[in-house]
Amino acid sequence: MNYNVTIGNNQYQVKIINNRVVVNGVPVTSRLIRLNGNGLYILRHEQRDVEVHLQEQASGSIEVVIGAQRVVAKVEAPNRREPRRREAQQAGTVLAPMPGLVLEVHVSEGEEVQQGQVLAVLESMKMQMQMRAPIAGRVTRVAARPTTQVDKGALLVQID
Amino acid sequence: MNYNVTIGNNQYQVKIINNRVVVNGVPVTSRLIRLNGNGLYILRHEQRDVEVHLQEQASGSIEVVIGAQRVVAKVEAPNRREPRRREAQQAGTVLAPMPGLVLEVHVSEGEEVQQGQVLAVLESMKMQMQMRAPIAGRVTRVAARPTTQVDKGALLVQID
Amino acid sequence: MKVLVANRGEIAIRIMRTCREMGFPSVAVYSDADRIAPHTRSADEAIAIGENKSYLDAQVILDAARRSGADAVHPGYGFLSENAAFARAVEAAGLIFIGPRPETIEKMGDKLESRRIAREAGLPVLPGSDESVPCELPVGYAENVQYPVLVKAAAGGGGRGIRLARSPGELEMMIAAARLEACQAFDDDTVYLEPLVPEARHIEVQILGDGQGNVITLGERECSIQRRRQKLIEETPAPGLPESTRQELYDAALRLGCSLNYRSLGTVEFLLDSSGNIHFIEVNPRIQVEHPVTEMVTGLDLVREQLILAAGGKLRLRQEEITFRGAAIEARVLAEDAEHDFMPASGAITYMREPGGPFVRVDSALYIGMPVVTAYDSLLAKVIVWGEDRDAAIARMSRALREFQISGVPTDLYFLLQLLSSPAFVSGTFHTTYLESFKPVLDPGPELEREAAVAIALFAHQQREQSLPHHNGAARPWREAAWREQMRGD
Amino acid sequence: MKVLVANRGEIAIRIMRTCREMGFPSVAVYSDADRIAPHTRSADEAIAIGENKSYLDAQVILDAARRSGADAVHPGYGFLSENAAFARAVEAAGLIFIGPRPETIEKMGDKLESRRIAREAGLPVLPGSDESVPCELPVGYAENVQYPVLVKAAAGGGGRGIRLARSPGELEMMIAAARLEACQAFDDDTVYLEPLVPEARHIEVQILGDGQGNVITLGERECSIQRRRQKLIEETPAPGLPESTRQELYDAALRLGCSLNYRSLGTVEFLLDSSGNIHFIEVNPRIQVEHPVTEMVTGLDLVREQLILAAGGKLRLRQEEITFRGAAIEARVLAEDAEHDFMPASGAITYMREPGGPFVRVDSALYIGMPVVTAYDSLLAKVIVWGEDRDAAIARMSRALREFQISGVPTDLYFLLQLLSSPAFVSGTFHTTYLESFKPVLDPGPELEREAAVAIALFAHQQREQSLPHHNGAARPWREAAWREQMRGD
Repeated sequence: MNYNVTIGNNQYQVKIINNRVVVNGVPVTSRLIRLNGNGLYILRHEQRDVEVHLQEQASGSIEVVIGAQRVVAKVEAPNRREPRRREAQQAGTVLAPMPGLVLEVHVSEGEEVQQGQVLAVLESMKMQMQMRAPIAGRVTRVAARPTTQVDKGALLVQID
Repeated sequence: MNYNVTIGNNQYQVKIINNRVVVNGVPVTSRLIRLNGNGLYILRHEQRDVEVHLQEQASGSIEVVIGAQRVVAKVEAPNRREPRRREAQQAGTVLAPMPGLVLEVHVSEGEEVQQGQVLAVLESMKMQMQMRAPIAGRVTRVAARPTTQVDKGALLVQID
Repeated sequence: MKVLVANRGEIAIRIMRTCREMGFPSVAVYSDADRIAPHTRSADEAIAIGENKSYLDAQVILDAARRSGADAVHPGYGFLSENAAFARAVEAAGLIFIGPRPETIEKMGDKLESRRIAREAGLPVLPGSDESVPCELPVGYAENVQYPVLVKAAAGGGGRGIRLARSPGELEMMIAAARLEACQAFDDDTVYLEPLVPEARHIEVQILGDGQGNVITLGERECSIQRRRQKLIEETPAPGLPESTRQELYDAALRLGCSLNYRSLGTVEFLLDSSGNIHFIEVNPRIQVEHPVTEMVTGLDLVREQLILAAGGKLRLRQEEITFRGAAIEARVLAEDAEHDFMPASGAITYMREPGGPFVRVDSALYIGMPVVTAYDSLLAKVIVWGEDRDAAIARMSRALREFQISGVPTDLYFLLQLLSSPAFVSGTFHTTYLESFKPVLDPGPELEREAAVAIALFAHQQREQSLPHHNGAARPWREAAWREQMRGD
Repeated sequence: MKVLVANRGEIAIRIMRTCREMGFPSVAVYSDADRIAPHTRSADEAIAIGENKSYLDAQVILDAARRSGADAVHPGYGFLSENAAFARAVEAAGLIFIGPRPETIEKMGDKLESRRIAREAGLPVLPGSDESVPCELPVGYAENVQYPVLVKAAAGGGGRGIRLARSPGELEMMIAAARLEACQAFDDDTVYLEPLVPEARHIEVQILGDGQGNVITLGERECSIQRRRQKLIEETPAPGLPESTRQELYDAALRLGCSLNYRSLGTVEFLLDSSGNIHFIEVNPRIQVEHPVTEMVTGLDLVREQLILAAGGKLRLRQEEITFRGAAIEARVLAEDAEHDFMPASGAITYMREPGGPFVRVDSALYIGMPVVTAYDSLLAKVIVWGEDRDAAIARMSRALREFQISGVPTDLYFLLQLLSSPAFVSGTFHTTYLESFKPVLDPGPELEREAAVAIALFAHQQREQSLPHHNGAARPWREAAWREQMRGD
């Protein structure tokens, strides 16, 4: 069985047949032992045990935590359901970079904006953040409303 | 809905209709809020929150841990599958009081034993324990074999 | 003495722990967002207070105190802790406010007033920083200022409402921006100018007083490791601090504490410039996030001292009884996304296990399954370690952070580990701007990536094998396997 | 220096933590029963050693050391830690044995020999306790013994192979029983008699030496709270100990340590009788379970001191540099069933959360899902607390134990809490027999029972509601609800 794992810009081809594991053509002796129902596992190598936490996310990506490090990766495999793909973010799309409260909205639909112009102010925890226009253009949509809560990745303003 | 909860020698009749809870005829304002998939809950009273851990055991009993205290209870309710009942332990039945290793067996089937006579020696962790005859009588069965591991509650010797 | 803790998160639990040890019943309050927050179960009572900003609502908190029959209110840090009107209302209601006298809070809350008092007490104050900026800038005003300069809110605190102006041309804009933020945050747009001290260190002194003329210091804390003016790592003693400067700091803090006839815990903040001169900045009239490092080296439970004083006691410790042993460091574990400019992150804790072992302390408010919300701050846990010297403490902190398991939300653990091993941190030669130039590695590195790839592939493989219909003769998606079966191991 | 830790459980993790802090790579070994035990992941390498008794197999451990390229072996406590032949084999293989010299272990392992050495060094030894019992008892032997008397295995330790004879008539039988157990456990049936000291306290002194003539003491530990001769609660300083007796204990321990030219950590055990006289009992030539209480008051990491010495260092501390601050207590959290005579219990940890906050330390080897096996001992965790005095430490321990959440297996937590609040414990006036008479309440009490009943009924009700086919339009047993749905709260 072949698994394509994508971590950041890197691709790993992992072939698993019975207990044999081959990574990018190099055989490794690794087993994955489940410890509990919370996603805790041992990754057992020849003479080394590593504790890993594995969790499938809503997007279909898999979160791996090894010690203080955390990786979110995609895996493709035969018969595996494809994760829902998020539409490619376009140049003029301004999304909330964090969940938080919309404090101010400075533009209206149809308005022309300059690159770098402040479109809205978002507050999360103790921080305020000015959302600036990534490109010059015309505002085609203002989804943000002052004093409303937004999720991370929520559309705030669209510039075309 | 009526629930009969048995804790030790005590019985509690708990009636639950919608959000109303009545215990032995006394109404209480308590809600149970699930915190995670590990059995952790808040028992929320009018003005007090208690963290409880609830887990159904293989026997059908329910383990409740509240702070440093642990209770294993039985609950009967309409439509609830009945827990498998363990046969009542008889006077001459000697069961392993703990999981461990059978070190020695001092009796054979058919032998007459006195009350208090050592039947077998069990070892668990750093402790050795002499299993003595609870009654005088004839050994009808010796299930324990030296150097074998036994579970808690396993039959060791039967005296009739 | 029944104590209502008007706070949430780790500090609420921290205070309730000491209440429990002293036999004082405690009362928690919780907002809608906190209805399953862990601090509700650390108290003997818990009272719902409704909407998320209720922790800031004096009336709501007083009602809860009344309802629970509390005798005293501990405000923790943040929220109402520096609100003089609240402290006054608590006392007017016949309850004990566990903190300084309301007038002290009021004076220290006005950063201009606090500087005037400090100057009168003989403390060194940065020139010009005790005057407010006029509403209309007179002609030539901007030109007479020494740059770079910070524009700060007089009612500010916690790093909010601060702007940097590098030249006369920027000043007016930055004053306007600071006024706007100050007005929104504190309902007071008074601002003042403070000359930027280059290569400064932020060092603060812990004081404790009984309001009856007795004030002592409990040592200093080095808090220069800050990002966006939020502290990330704090320690005591301050590394490389000359003994004469330390004594100067203690003397200054004590002078101010005595001039205020200070009651309860307080922190006097200073800047230490590159010439070794100290400058008074402000007083935090409350318990600090970083108080545990002081506890580790002095062996004192600072909340216990607060409660003893609140219950009517005098200061039971003389200055000469305070001894310092070894070094302590605190690291703040935050829910934040290093790959996205360290933005606060939200999610749910899917697994966690805190570090343990010798000389490691964790103050947190976490449990498996807990939602991480953005309604409040992003602090997940404080890891505090002690070592016989600073090097031992750093090594221990690295070990402890490596042990800390948190899944479900990105954290700053990897960032903290890199910071701890960076040359400037190890040598103790850093300033408040250190994190502006410190660039952590975000890439997990080839070894870890390969390991993660293997784990993921094996995980997907197990998932697939177990979901195949012919496996065990029945469809059984791995996610729904019963607990007991999941615990078998391999 | 690469360190193989020839142990398991909490002590293995404890040692590996210090290795990591000092930058020494560590190697774990694990038996079949321990293939998913947590200590395997605390080391940099992990080697499977097969059957469960392999921790006792010198050859298997040496093979693992060779295979991993380890430079040193730390034996922990129990298993091979007091096996002189093993220590010798380690050194013969060119590796460092982290512990006393093999000849010291050998001498101290023979309890008769150790008493002879102690007597020669001028330590007080109980009369008759340095002679073995002859194979055939001479006529009149039993009548000449002072009763009650303990029959002890010369090769014994850890409370094994001990029998009490109350009269001449019982002596022969008890000697036989002790011989049998000693023979099984230690392959040596030599036994000796030790007069039972009534109302005795068990007090031990920690020593540290470099094998180059330098020995220091690190204070005493009170360990009289024992059940079936296993310690349950330990503390330092020993409550109510007159300063002159403390000095007598330290002097005696130092004299013995110097006469042995002691290397590494060791514990000299004494009985303190009701007249205030001390009696040497034995030496434990290894790290003790209860070493953390000493660490808490001295601020030393004892494993670190061992590793520094093992790596070739001399003793870096002079006696006058050792200072003691406050009081520390350790409580052992065991998997045991209070309702069944405190028998060891087995099961699986279905949930757990360790206590935290100020001055609380947990040394454990636990995780959610971990099987609790009976192949080894029943220790789940050690909770160690520090307080500025004993009362503060007791209050803190009660708070910490109340916070400790463990489900899936019965524990002694409730027992420990009752013990901590019992008058004799609080006043510090207890003896080694205290637990024979201490009767804990097993009944949960009406309030808790009612609360449990409500929780169970609501639990069963939720279970039922969610399993009804018409709920949400589909059959969905609650146990199989997906994670995210389980995390919604209410």
